[in-house]
Amino acid sequence: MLTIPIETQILFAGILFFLGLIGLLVRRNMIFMLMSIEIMLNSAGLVFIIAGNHWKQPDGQVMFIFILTVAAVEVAIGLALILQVYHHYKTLDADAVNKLRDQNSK
Amino acid sequence: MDVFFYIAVAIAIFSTIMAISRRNAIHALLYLILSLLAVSVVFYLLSAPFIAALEVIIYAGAIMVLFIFVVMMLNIGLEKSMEKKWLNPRMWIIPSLLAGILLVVLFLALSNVGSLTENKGDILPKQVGISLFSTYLLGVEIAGILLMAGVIGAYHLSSQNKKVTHRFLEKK
Amino acid sequence: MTETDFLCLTPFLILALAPIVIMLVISIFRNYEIVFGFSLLSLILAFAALFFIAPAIPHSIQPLFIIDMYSLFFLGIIFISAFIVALLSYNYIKRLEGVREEYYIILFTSTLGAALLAVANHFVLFFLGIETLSISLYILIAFQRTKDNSIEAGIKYLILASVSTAFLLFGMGLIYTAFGSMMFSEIATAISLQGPLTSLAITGFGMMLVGIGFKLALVPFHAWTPDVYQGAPAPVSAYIATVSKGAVMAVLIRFFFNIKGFDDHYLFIIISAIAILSMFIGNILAIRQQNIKRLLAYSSIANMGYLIIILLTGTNKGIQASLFYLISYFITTISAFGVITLLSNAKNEAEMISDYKGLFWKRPFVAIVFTLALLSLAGIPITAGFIGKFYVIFEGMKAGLMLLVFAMIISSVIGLYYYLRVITTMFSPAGETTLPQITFMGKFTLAAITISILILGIYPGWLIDIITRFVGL
Amino acid sequence: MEKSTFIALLPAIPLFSFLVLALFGNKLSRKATGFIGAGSIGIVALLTLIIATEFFHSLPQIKTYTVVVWEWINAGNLKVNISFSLDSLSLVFCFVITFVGFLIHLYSIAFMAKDEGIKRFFAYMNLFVASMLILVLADNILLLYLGWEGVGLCSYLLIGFWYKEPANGYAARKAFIITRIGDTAMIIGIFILFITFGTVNIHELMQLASAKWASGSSIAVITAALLLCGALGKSAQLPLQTWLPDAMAGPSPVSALIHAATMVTAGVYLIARTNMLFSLAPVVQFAIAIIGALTLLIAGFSALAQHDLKRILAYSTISQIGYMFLALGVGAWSAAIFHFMIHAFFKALLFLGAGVVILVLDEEHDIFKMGGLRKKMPVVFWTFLIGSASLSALPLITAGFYSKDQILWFAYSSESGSLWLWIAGIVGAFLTALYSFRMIFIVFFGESKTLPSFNAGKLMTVPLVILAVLSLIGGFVELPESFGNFHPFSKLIENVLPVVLIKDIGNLEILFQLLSAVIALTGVYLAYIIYFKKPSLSASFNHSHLNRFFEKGWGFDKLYDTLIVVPVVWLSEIDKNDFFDWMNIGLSKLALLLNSLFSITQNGKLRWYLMSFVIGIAFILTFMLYK
Amino acid sequence: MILFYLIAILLGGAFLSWMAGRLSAALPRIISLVALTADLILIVAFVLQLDTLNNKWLVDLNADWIPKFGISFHLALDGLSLLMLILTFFLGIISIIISWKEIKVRVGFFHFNLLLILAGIIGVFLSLDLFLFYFFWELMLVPMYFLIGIWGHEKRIAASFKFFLYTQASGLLMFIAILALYFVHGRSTGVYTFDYMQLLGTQMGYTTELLIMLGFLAAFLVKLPVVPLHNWLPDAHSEAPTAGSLILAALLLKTGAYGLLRFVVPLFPSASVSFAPIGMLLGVVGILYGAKLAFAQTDLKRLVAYTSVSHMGFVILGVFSFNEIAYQGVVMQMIAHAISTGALFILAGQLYERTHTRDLNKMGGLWETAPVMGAVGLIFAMASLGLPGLGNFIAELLILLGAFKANVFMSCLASVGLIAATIYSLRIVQKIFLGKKITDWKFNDLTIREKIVSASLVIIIVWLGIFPRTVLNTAKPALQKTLEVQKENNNDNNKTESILDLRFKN
Repeated sequence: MLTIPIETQILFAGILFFLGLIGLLVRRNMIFMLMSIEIMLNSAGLVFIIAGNHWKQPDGQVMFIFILTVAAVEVAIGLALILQVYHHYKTLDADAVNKLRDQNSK
Repeated sequence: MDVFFYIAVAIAIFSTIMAISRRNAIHALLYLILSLLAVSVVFYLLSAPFIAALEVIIYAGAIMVLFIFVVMMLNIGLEKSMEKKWLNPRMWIIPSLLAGILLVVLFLALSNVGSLTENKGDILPKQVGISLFSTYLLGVEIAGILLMAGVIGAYHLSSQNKKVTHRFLEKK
Repeated sequence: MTETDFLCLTPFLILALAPIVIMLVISIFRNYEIVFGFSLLSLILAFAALFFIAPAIPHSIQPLFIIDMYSLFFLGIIFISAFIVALLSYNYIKRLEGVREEYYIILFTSTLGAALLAVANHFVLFFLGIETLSISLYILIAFQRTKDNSIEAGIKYLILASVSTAFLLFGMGLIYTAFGSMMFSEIATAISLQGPLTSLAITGFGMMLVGIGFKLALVPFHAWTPDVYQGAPAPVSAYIATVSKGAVMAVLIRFFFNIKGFDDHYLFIIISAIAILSMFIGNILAIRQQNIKRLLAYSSIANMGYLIIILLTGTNKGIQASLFYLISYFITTISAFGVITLLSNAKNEAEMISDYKGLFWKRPFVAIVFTLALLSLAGIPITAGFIGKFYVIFEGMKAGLMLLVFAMIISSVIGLYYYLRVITTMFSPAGETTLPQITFMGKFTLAAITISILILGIYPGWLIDIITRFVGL
Repeated sequence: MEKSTFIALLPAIPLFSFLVLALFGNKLSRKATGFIGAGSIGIVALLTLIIATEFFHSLPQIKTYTVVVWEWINAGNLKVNISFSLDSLSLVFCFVITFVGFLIHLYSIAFMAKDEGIKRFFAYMNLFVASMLILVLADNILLLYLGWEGVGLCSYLLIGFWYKEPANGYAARKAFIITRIGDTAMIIGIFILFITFGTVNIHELMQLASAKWASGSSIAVITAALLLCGALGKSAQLPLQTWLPDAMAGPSPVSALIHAATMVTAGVYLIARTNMLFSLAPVVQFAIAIIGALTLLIAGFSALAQHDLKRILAYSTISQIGYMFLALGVGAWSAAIFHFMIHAFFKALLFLGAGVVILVLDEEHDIFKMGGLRKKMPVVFWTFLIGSASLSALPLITAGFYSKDQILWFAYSSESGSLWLWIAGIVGAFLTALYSFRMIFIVFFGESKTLPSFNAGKLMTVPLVILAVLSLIGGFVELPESFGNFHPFSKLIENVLPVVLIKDIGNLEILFQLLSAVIALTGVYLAYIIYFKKPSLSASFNHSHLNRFFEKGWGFDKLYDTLIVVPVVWLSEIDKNDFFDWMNIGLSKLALLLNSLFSITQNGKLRWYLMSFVIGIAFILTFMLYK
Repeated sequence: MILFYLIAILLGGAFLSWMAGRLSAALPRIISLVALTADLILIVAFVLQLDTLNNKWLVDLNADWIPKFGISFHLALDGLSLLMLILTFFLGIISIIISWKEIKVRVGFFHFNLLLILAGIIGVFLSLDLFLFYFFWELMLVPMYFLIGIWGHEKRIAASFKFFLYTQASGLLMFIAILALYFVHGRSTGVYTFDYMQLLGTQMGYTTELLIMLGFLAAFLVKLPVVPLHNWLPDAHSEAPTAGSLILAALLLKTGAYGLLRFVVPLFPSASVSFAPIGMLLGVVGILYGAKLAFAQTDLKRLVAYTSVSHMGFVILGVFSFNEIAYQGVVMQMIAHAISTGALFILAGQLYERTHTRDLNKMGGLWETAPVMGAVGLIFAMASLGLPGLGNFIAELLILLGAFKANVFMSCLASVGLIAATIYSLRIVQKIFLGKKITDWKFNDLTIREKIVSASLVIIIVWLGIFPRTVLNTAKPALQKTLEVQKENNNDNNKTESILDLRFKN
């Protein structure tokens, strides 16, 4: 079994999480944003696995399963919405989808 | 065993970086799948073989396929030139900086943990299963409802309108 | 699973069964009225079920559920609010083109999610509840998929909510790592055993704050609110503003009071800062707003800022105050959105302030309802909002939170400005806009809400007594 | 009915007729208006006579009648009644007010006959008489103040009677405001009196003051000085004299009644009434004498340079009141009152005469445009001549001689008197003679320049004649020691006011009298030379700067303009819109600025929102861990 | 119960006239007139059947409202409130009569608001529970805001906003102060209550007392108003319809003065004493600055509004003099100012109705056209400059006299205000009625209805001037009690706590 300290493991999850975050902030294509979110959710699940392993409890894994489920649903709805956005706006650029805004901001 | 962990971690990080920085959506997705596979190795090493399998099957399999399907459907390849414009190298700076700060914070927080002790022993898939269907049974049921909502929503949102009005005509 | 467990789960079962039944009905034949009627009936049943389970509580279904008076209270107001939203939605949704019955299915799943939050005693249920709620909300917001605004609001909400969920989860993960349990009560025990919070746990709480702050639309996680309120169908905006926020508030209070977050110095400062920022930024953003839905969104940001002051009082009385405030905020918001809903039609959403020009002279009844709602939001006497604010200030002062109380007062004066702007528009000389007729049911609903605003404003004693019974001293 | 209750009727009757005229004025005919207006004063005059008789009957025993009408104010220890009291001082004033007032009212019926505002006129006049009677009859100082302000109001109303001319309105406001400045000082003085003694009854106050305050103590000086300010304002003495010449904008009967005979002498009354206070403050009393002396000189010179007939009389009034102040200042109380009475006769006469002249010449005020009126209006000429003679104090035959001489004598001989005061007085007397006869010679002699448009009726001339008679014989109620030694008037007054204290300088009175008689006659003769025989002498002077300086009243108006009016107007102009408003504007600007600032963040761009998320969480986490 | 009926009649009348507004325009007017007259008769009849006015509380009504917080529905009447009540009803009637012709649109709603304001005002004058007091205090705002915002002149919106925001902001500060007082009292005695009688004599540290008092002052001084906080007033007064200006000037401002007398002085005996020099200074500044601004205005209503600022300066000067004479003066000033300024606003309204302008530079020489109006204007200009014989004189005299007892310097400065008042008051008369006629306006003099209104006001102001004892004797017991309480509690001060103790957790 692993003899790696838990800090390192969580740090790994953290790196993945923040990579996802970077992707989310940088990419304007909504599909990429959705992918980045998946990375983040996945890394959050990773933390539960790590913690579950650490405490020797199955709960972490159970939580992961739920996260997985939710991630799947989110992707499904997200993609459906992205399709609609594409139909309406003819673009996937997140910045171009800004009809809703304060009228006195540019 | 630790070596495998580090290798998997290295692959995961590398492929994630690749995934978020590719212009071609398909390439990015393939890197993402690679990353997920690497993470599933980590799961396995963290005595969660069942989860590792699920990761491969559902994440890398089902979810990513969904992505690929949509990418294909929208034929995003056409927007490659746009991607180039969107992905200005300078745009990486601030997000990376912010994420960096957060990572440093997390790192420092972890370095303060100190007294975490390692327990030995395994969590068997059976335990997970039992827990899932006893302790968390209600959670599973709720997840079912959630999925149902998702299905209905996905159906409702993705179905096209029968009557097509041009969007300019819809305006007030 | 014992009998008591089942008994206690009845409201949830009803909420879970209702969408399935509706689906079955739809699969046989689509009839809007039947679905609508059935939905109302189910909500009434769910509400009625609360009375049956009352004798059995407090009861907890380990480890996920805890059903006590407190959750019962929240369930009650969630069900009532959902009921009123459903009632107000009738015409609005009916006028849409294409399929409409799904709306009620999703309304049920979202209500279920909200209800689960009220009884959550575990991260799993917390997470599942919040997700059931969010996912349903994505659908509800984007329900008018032919409209750009609706879709745009949907995708914005989806991405932001997912990110916030990711943060929430990561935070939960860290806390789980730190304490080895996901149950609120066990975490609390662990905290009391371990002494001061470790930095890992604090990081975890901090990240959870993002998720919760997002749902409550607190600064700096507020940016979505105006866009989503504007893009979503009016009743859905009402739903987000009330049920969704109320449910999250329920779980937040339970969690926060369990872990005694108010004792932690830094958490205290952070929450104070968030509260003050929310009040000011929310109110200041609203002062030049021309769109009523956005305006109400900003107002809700500010109102949530007022409300979380209560977290820092750390007493049961504070919780009572927050409950009263929530109720007054609920009915007020619903009444405001109700007016917007009833004055909107499929083509034209009555969302610009200019649409309300001269409403006082064209539709005096609606205008009065709206005026009272706005005055209540502003906290002027004879409205429920006044007593709510009074209660919050009262408890805040009792706990010595003078800075927050003063911030609340100053920002509420700023807030007054834009409420007055709307009211002024309503009684300025009549404009050109034509407005749809309002159904009798709509009028009746509005009248009932308005009367309750007034009753709570003039004679709030009984409600306070009830709340005291539910939360204890 | 108790006789003393009649006293209350004195002010009540004109007040009542004022009400009648004010409320039902537009239903009354012009004749009825005149009848009511003048008649009410007639009744009051009659009543005064009755009361006076009663008073004289019981003279040695009863000095004061008092009647309480009702409780006015009762707050804390301040208890004030509406109550009147009558003693010999008030009686003299009442007599002058009602009799002269009645004559002027009679005259006014004719004078105002063609004016459309006749009802208003009589209403105001009656109100004035009522207020003036309240002033002199008040037994407490607050009620006195009520009358005091009431006459001020009427003065304001009547100066601005012909309201369509903005200059009249200006003059009216000037009069009101300047007197109000004095009044404000006076009310502070009243405060001091009340706070110290806990009562406002004049009699009690004087008793208490003399019992409790040391002579010359600072509080007494301050209080006396404050009351003096009120008197200065009302009586148009230095430095508050500037309003009176302008006040001539009102109709002539008004000038006669208010700005010559009665109201302007209220200051004299006040000082006389509160004489004990002034005795306690010798500094102030001496200041009164000095002010009187200065005023009479300054006004005398100014009168000499005027072109406007009524302005000459106005300056003359100021000057004559200066004499009264001089008398008060040297403690010659009864002399002051005596001069007041005589002055009322001849100055009313002069004003009424001037009124006739001006009226028949179609509102011509400039004396240089008049001339030769002697033949055309003999009655006016003779009465005017008598008045002027009395004013100039021509010896023996005129009443003015007796009253003025008494003052001049006391100015030197009384304990606080001095040679300088006497010199000022005698120079003033010379000036008086000079300007009085300047008037006579220019207006009534020489060639006629303007022709009268009509002849004055009986109603106007009869009062003139009566007043002329009074101006001649009025002086015989008080004859100097050197000449008859007959003192019923001062005996009467000395019931109330202290006797003048004389320095031991031997019996020089006759010398002084002779001197002043000579001076007066010299003045007349000089006037004859300069203004009648050799007008070229005066003509050269007419255009000199000094003349203009005198004509403008020694530049006081200009001084006050630059010192007070200009700054006040400037002050009100610079901050017309209330700079505190910037506070609001600033706040709302700030809010709007913040709004635009925050609004930038609400630009609808998803990635901005995400960024705010991340920045927020970065802040929170960094703070929580490393604060 | 009579007190409750008074409020209930107004509320009922308000709703009735709103409803009746749909039927006809005259009905709401009649209904509100009847309601107010009924109230007036009720209160007068009640007073007449009393044996004596010497008891502090003539009638006392106490019922539970929100017992959990110690909030009760506590109304009580003493001489002071009695006077204010009668004044309110009387001016209420007047304001309805003067709006008879002026208000042509939304008559029902207009009267609804009018009666609601009046209900709020009498609530303020009657409440003896601080929470209830605040409740009524705020209740006045909204209808007033409607009144200005709907029926006002050109810049009505901005004015109504300013009015609302100012009063609301200050009101909230008072609210905080009320709560602070509640807690301080509750902590020291264990009795948590908003009841005025029980809160009297609360033991507290000096700093605490001062801070709490400042909260109360904020509300009252804004309402009064006192100079740096007065900006809402000229706008609100000049933009409101005549009835609105009348009620604002005559009644709403008085609630501030009433609050000072009823709450600030007895509740905070030592803090109010130490605040007195500042208070008096504020008064003097108000008197002079208000007069200065009044002089500069060309808008008639604005001018009158600034004279209000000036006159209300006397009130605060008197309140902080702490003696009976000054307090009697304050009460007189409240009433006399209500009548005189109210009358001037009515005059401005009548002129506006005829000439459609409020610009003084466009007027002039109107005496010829409208002598009766001129006479009325003259009388009230004289009242406003404090001419003896009219009510304002008594008020200002008593205040200055009282203030003189307390602080000679301030009183002397304030007396300068009398001169300033002369300057601006005469300017009013001059600019409108005297001088040359600039325009060729032809209009009628006062109608019978207007004459009745003006005559009644004139009679009252003269009555107040020559029979002030009617007012003085009525207010006397209440004022004496107030001063007694103030003095009593001022003596036994063992104050150790400070405001910092306000924070507590159990």
